[in-house]
Amino acid sequence: MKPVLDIEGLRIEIGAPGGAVRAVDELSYSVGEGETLVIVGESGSGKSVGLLSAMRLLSDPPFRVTGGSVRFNGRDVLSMPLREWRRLAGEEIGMVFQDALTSLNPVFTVGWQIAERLRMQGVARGAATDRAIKLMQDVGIPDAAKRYRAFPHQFSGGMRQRIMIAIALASGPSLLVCDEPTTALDVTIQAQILELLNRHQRESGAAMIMVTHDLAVASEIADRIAVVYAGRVVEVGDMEDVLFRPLHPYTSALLAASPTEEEGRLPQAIPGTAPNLTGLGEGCAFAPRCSRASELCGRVSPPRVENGTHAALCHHALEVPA
Amino acid sequence: MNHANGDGMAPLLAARKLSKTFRIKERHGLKRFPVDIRAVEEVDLVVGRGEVLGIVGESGCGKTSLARTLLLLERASGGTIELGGRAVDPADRAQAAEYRRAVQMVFQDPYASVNPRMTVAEIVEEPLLLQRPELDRAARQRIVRERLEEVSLGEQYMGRRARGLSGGQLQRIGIARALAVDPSLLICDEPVSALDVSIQAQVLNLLADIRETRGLSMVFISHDLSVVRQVCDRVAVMYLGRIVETGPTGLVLRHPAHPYTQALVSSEPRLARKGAARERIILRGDPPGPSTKSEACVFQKRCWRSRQSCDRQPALETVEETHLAACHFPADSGR
Amino acid sequence: MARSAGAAVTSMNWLNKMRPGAGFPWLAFGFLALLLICVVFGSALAGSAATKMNLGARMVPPGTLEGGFLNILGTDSLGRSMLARLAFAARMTLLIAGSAVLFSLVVGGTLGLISGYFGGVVGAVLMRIADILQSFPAVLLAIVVLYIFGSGPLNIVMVLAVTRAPVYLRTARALTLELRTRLFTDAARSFGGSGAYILRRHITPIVVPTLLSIATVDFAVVMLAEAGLSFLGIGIQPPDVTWGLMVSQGRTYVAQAWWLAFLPGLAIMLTALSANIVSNWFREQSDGGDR
Amino acid sequence: QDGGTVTIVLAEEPSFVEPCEASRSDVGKVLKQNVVETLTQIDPTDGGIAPRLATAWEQVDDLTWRFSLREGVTFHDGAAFDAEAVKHSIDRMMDTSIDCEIRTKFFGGTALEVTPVDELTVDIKTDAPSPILPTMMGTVVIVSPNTAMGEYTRSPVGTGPYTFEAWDVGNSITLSRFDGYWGDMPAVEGAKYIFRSESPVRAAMVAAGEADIAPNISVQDADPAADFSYPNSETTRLRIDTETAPLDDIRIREALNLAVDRSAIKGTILSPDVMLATQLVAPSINGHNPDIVSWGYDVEKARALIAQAKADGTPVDSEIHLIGRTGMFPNSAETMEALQAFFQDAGFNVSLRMVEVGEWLELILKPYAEDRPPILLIDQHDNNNGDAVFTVFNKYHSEGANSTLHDEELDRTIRAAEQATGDERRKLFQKAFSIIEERIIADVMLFHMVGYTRVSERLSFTPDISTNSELPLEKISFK
Amino acid sequence: MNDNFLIGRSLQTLIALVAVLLIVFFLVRLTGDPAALYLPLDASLEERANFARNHGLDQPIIVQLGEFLSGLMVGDFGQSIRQARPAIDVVLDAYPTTLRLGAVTMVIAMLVAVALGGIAAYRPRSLVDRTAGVLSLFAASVPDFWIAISAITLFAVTLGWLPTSGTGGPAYWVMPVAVLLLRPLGVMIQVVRASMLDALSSAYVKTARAKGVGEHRVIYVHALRNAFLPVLTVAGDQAVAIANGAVIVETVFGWPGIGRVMIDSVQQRDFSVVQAVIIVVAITVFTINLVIDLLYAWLDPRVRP
Ligand SMILES: Nc1ncnc2c1ncn2[C@@H]1O[C@H](COP(=O)(O)OP(=O)(O)OP(=O)(O)O)[C@@H](O)[C@H]1O
Ligand SMILES: Nc1ncnc2c1ncn2[C@@H]1O[C@H](COP(=O)(O)OP(=O)(O)OP(=O)(O)O)[C@@H](O)[C@H]1O
Ligand SMILES: [Mg+2]
Ligand SMILES: [Mg+2]
Repeated sequence: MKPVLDIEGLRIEIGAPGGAVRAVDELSYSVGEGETLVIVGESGSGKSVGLLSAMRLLSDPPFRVTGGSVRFNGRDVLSMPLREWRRLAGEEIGMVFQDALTSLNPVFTVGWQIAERLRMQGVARGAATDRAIKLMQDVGIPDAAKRYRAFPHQFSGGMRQRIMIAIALASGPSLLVCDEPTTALDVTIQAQILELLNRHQRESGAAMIMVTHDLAVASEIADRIAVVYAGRVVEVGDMEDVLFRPLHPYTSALLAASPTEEEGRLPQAIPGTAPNLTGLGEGCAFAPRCSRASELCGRVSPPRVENGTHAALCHHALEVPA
Repeated sequence: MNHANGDGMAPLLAARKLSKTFRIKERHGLKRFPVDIRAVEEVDLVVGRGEVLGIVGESGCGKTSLARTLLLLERASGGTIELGGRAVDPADRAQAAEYRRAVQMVFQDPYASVNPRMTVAEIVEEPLLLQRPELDRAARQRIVRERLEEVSLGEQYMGRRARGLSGGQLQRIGIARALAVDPSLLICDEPVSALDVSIQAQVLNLLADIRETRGLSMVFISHDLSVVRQVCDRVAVMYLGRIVETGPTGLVLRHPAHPYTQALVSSEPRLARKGAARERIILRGDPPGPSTKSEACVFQKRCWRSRQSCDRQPALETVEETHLAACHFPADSGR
Repeated sequence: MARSAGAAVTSMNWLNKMRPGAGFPWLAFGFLALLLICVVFGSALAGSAATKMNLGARMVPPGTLEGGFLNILGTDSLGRSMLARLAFAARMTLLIAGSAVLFSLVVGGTLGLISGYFGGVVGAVLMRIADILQSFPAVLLAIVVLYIFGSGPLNIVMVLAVTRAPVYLRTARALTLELRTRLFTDAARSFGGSGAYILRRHITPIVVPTLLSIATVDFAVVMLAEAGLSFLGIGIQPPDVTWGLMVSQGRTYVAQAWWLAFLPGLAIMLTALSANIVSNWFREQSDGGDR
Repeated sequence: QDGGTVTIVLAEEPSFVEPCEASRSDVGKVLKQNVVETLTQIDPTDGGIAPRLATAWEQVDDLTWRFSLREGVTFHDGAAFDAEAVKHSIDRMMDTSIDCEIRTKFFGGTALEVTPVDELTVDIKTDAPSPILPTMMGTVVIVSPNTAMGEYTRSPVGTGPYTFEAWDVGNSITLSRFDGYWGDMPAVEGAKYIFRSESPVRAAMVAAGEADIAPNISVQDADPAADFSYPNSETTRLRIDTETAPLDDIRIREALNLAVDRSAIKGTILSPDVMLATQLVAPSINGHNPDIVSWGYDVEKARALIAQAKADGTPVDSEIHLIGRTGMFPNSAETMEALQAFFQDAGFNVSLRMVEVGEWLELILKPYAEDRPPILLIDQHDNNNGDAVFTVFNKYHSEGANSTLHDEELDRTIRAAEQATGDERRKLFQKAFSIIEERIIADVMLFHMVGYTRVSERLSFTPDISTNSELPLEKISFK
Repeated sequence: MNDNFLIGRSLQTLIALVAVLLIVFFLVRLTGDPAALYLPLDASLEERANFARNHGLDQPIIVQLGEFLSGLMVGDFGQSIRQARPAIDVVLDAYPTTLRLGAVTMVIAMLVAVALGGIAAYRPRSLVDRTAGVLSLFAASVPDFWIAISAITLFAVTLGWLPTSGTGGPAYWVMPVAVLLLRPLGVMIQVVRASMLDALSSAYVKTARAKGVGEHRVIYVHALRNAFLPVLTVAGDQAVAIANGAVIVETVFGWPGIGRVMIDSVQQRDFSVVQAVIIVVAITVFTINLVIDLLYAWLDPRVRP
């Protein structure tokens, strides 16, 4: 399968030169056409920073890409002039962010904000308006023509996220990037939004990358999953492989910590706390919290163990591949 | 594990027709209108000794308002609260003080619920200072040390300030504080929703331990069904300020009778293999604003079963034994 | 009034972000320390030199050492040492600004805390008064009051304090309103903590540092305002002396003896600059503390 | 600047341009003898009077004076100048429904009855004998009969060589030459008055060519070589409150006078051209006593006097309040500070307070507070009307509004002088000044002040003592 | 029940105005007899009584208050004693000067602040940013009258480039506006910078960039429109600051504005004028704040109907 987006060894530092810390280290993942890649990991693990840097949406300073490559449909993203990349991304990539209220500009009407994307691609004003209304209908906003002139604050959280999705879909993108699109929403609304995204992806065949920290959500929509810990992808593979036959002890601990359907069965905590970014050194970042860790883990960076399309970075992987 | 009314004793805590209405002013351009937000509407609930009652519902349905009203942080607009069978008059200082010693709260946001300028010891000491004035400093320090121990924070934390601590640690401090005066009931308002899964598990385990060792009753508020499923004996489902369904956790979540509960349960994401297809009820639209006042069933607008008679708000009625639902057309119970 | 409440918060936000000069606060601290010495020992060190008239050595330009090092900054129209007078005037200048700031901080802060926490009619009335005071040009009020009650130091302090108090009132109120909704105050209330207890134990310790950082900026503002009043002739009157008055008196000599107005003006500016720099530094330090 | 007009920069803008306020220096500088004229004209240098709109005058009886009016004079609005016009002007001025300063200052308590005898002759009758009525008439301005009674005008119409053109409030007043003027045609075609309160600015404006004449610039802005200094008719003193201890002890009053080194102030804080004053009127004023000698500077003697007084039980250590007035004259604050230093040097316990005019007025004007502290109050008095009568009663008589004295002999002398004429009058006033300054020592007399006027090089104009109260454009010519 | 914002605001202002007026009414009458100020020192007692009668000052103070208030009802602010004409004329003569001076200053302050603050925010730590920082620090620290005097000495007296003072053509405006500009400009640059920084780091700017919107459009359409709101909220305070500064600037530069009228009229105990000034200033401030509020509502849909 041809990768739509391919991130390879991305390295990002945060902070003023001199006092910078590494937030993301050797981040790699890719997503192919029609595929949904879900990135999971604890808060602060670098899921958002990695993805948004790849999209060149974070400003320098404080964020700086210090290594690695990002390829979109085969073109090198990071070396492209910013203007050109923005234009390309504007046409080819749709993005949905976590907090729809702040992601929409409070002083412009939602319709205008949807239409603006089309206008950026040279669609005439009238046509853009019509398309925007159509898009609003598509994402399930009742009374779209009337609500075109409404402002973001006049919508509920779920509706705002639909508007964001309408903006993302406006250009008929080949890649959809969603950073925790449902975290701020209620389960019933979350179900609506996930359903909407799923339907769109099925229909358009676009690739999708979604960031979430909810393994259950991941299991519902992912084709493949990448698990991020301390700025690295520690495990990646097909959804079922990763969630039901994890290689990495971290993945397995995460699964054990997640509540299950069984009544009265308490989740198991992962000991310790997530690593401090400034303290990252050699060796496996998860070692201090890992039940399988050996002396080796603290010293040597873990090797990549693979089982077909399923891979992990670990000295003591759970199921050693045949 | 159901201790409710088991031995004929009065329940630990009961609320009867508890309501809380906020009056706010909405500005529309140059004009402002007073609007009534009916956050809690005629809620009846009972917590038995040693029992954990879960309250679930969507954001804004009134869970926190209910908790705050139960904690006397808000003055109820209607209804009564009973502790051990005796109605509590919040205006009576002595009664309120006694009630407050018995009922303590663990808050949702661990970062906001402790004063960033205070040391851990000061934070945990505060309820003692206010509620047990008879204790001297040494006695208080001893209790503080014990409680911190109980939430597995060592002595070395006592002098630290909140700003350097992680969310999980802070939430444990919040729990230690709530336990300081040996309450008989703990109200936990989404105690884990701000935490990462791994930390979430720590805190849930801690709460379970405490319940075990102390025989504590709890009101456990959450929007996360999977958490409720693991922690609670009974559950009450809230929608727009009302309890629409209540009963033993297993029963309610496995065989929901109210259409809203059904939708809620079916919307819950589950860790499942590909193709483990499940039937899913996707609700239309959003909940209406809490200020709308109407005679009709609160769920009518989003309900796929709604009919003529739904123009009236149904009362909570028995579906089966202790399983109640407020619906004109409840689904059959599982049994 | 949503906007005004918002404005108070907004202005705090930008205050928090405005920190040019934060890089080199030590110079500023040093200068302020020097001034403090002037305030404490000013009249002992320079008192007699500052009032010693010598009509034979009027308006000696700065930079000459004849007449001793006291005349290094020149002499004024009565032949008094400028250096001594500057040091001497520092006392009154800083005392007036300091007391006005202190007074407005204490009164405004207290009222703000109370009206923020207990609200009600009194709170609303206080806010209206603050609104009026803030939306009315302070100089006009000062003119009316000082002409009528005379321009003694105490009256000047009062006028300045009253016109500045709304700043503290609003900030303290806005912060209190916000802190009141924080969960830790709820927690304290749920343990039966009284309003007074919560104000004292939880809110004041958080509000005060912010008020102090405003106070350092305000110190500059108030000092400039006092100087302006003295300049207009309704501030401090001789034989009392402040830098503002020195500029005011010196201005009639600009053509012959520029230093008479220039030096005290420079002193005002350097002090205000130092206060601003220190305030920026202060904010930088406490930044990220509570948030 | 166009050739024929001049720009005059004044220190303050007049509040009004009402002719009957022309005794105020700000109004007078613009209007007096430019727009409106008087019947007689006082020569400020010797107090003598000259004809202006009246050509001659004589006393008809004790109470009545008869004035013959100039022929062929017309007002700017075309009205004829005649006896009726004089009557109208005086009646209008005496009408108590407006606050004309000329009335309140010079005719308070007197009634004037004006009777036209014929077109160009008019009788003016007073209710009490008024030997100096022709001098007094030098203060009264004549306005057109079309000027309304009972209200202030904002467009004064007179007979003067200039018509009142426009008043752009806050900016300028303009006058232009009146072609129908009865006298010689002046050289200046028009004048524009502008206003700047800062003395250095006024001086700079003339230097920069923005203005032609800047009166009242302060000594430090003046260039002694180029700018004109002239006695500005103001005299400064400290009024000693003789009623309060320790000031009620004459030795203390003497010591105060001896303690001040007046010559050290002259030429430093104040202009080198100020004159040491011995009494409240200038030498040119009728009644000035040339025999009074000025105080020397003798601290030692002052200290001795204080010691003496102290030995006799005078509370010499009680705090004496030296009170100055902000902005009374250029460098007044410095002057007061210097005075305080001199007094302290002699051993007095003197505190200085600078007050604003409102508070100063409460101190200078009766009634005085019963429990007042000992006060030395700055006072500045201007008498450019030629006769001591305008000074002595008010400042020193028991009933004078500004007086703290109660001296029977003095009161009698003053009353007698007021009624006397000629030599006798002068002698009586001189006697009064002798009593005040030599026997009582009621003041710490300071200086007859000077003003500086900067005049553009293209003009020839010599300011004199009257420049403080009037600025006749007709005396200006171009070089 | 609903309360109208406009009516509420006006009512509040009215109450405030009446309160201020009453205070001022009694304050100015507390000390200082106008007769002493207006009449010559040697005026007789009859003349003093006559003066009091002419100006209604012989009436009991309550009667004076009644007359003043009933006069206000019909738009009569009383007579100026000092200028012997209606007090309101005195004020309105001076009003346009101050208004023009203030308006020009405000407009320049806003334009420069938006330009400079915007660039400073877009390129933090750049030369422009540092310059703007230093500029606003100095603007907050310099005594305005001192700068004014120094400027006159330098530019008018020594160099002769600008007129010393007074009103007239554009050259006359340079120094007064520059001096008056200092404080508001210093504050506004910082406000623009801070709010622009906020806006530029906001999620909606990220959204705009993700949509492919060009950088210019991001800054000038998406960010600026939001960043302008905080600027508006401080504009009211700055208007007051300008009014304060105008008193000094008018004094130093000899501008016949309302600040000068105020000083003179208090000094002269010209009661009616003091009162008229206060009313006019209060109405102006009210109007400015109202306009800002309406502008705010217009720019920010969140508070729009
Ligand atoms: N603006 C910033 N300045 C400094 N550090 C930042 C900034 N934004 C993020 N970080 C740091 O970068 C790291 C990665 O953050 P990121 O937002 O990518 O995490 P995440 O996995 O998306 O977490 P979440 O689930 O909370 O969204 C974190 O440690 C965070 O503290
Ligand atoms: N102090 C208050 N004033 C006005 N309205 C309030 C107040 N507190 C809560 N509300 C409103 O009451 C309703 C119920 O709020 P509440 O916080 O109890 O909901 P919740 O179920 O706890 O929601 P969440 O899951 O988001 O915490 C909401 O619409 C809220 O806006
Ligand atoms: Mg994230
Ligand atoms: Mg809640």
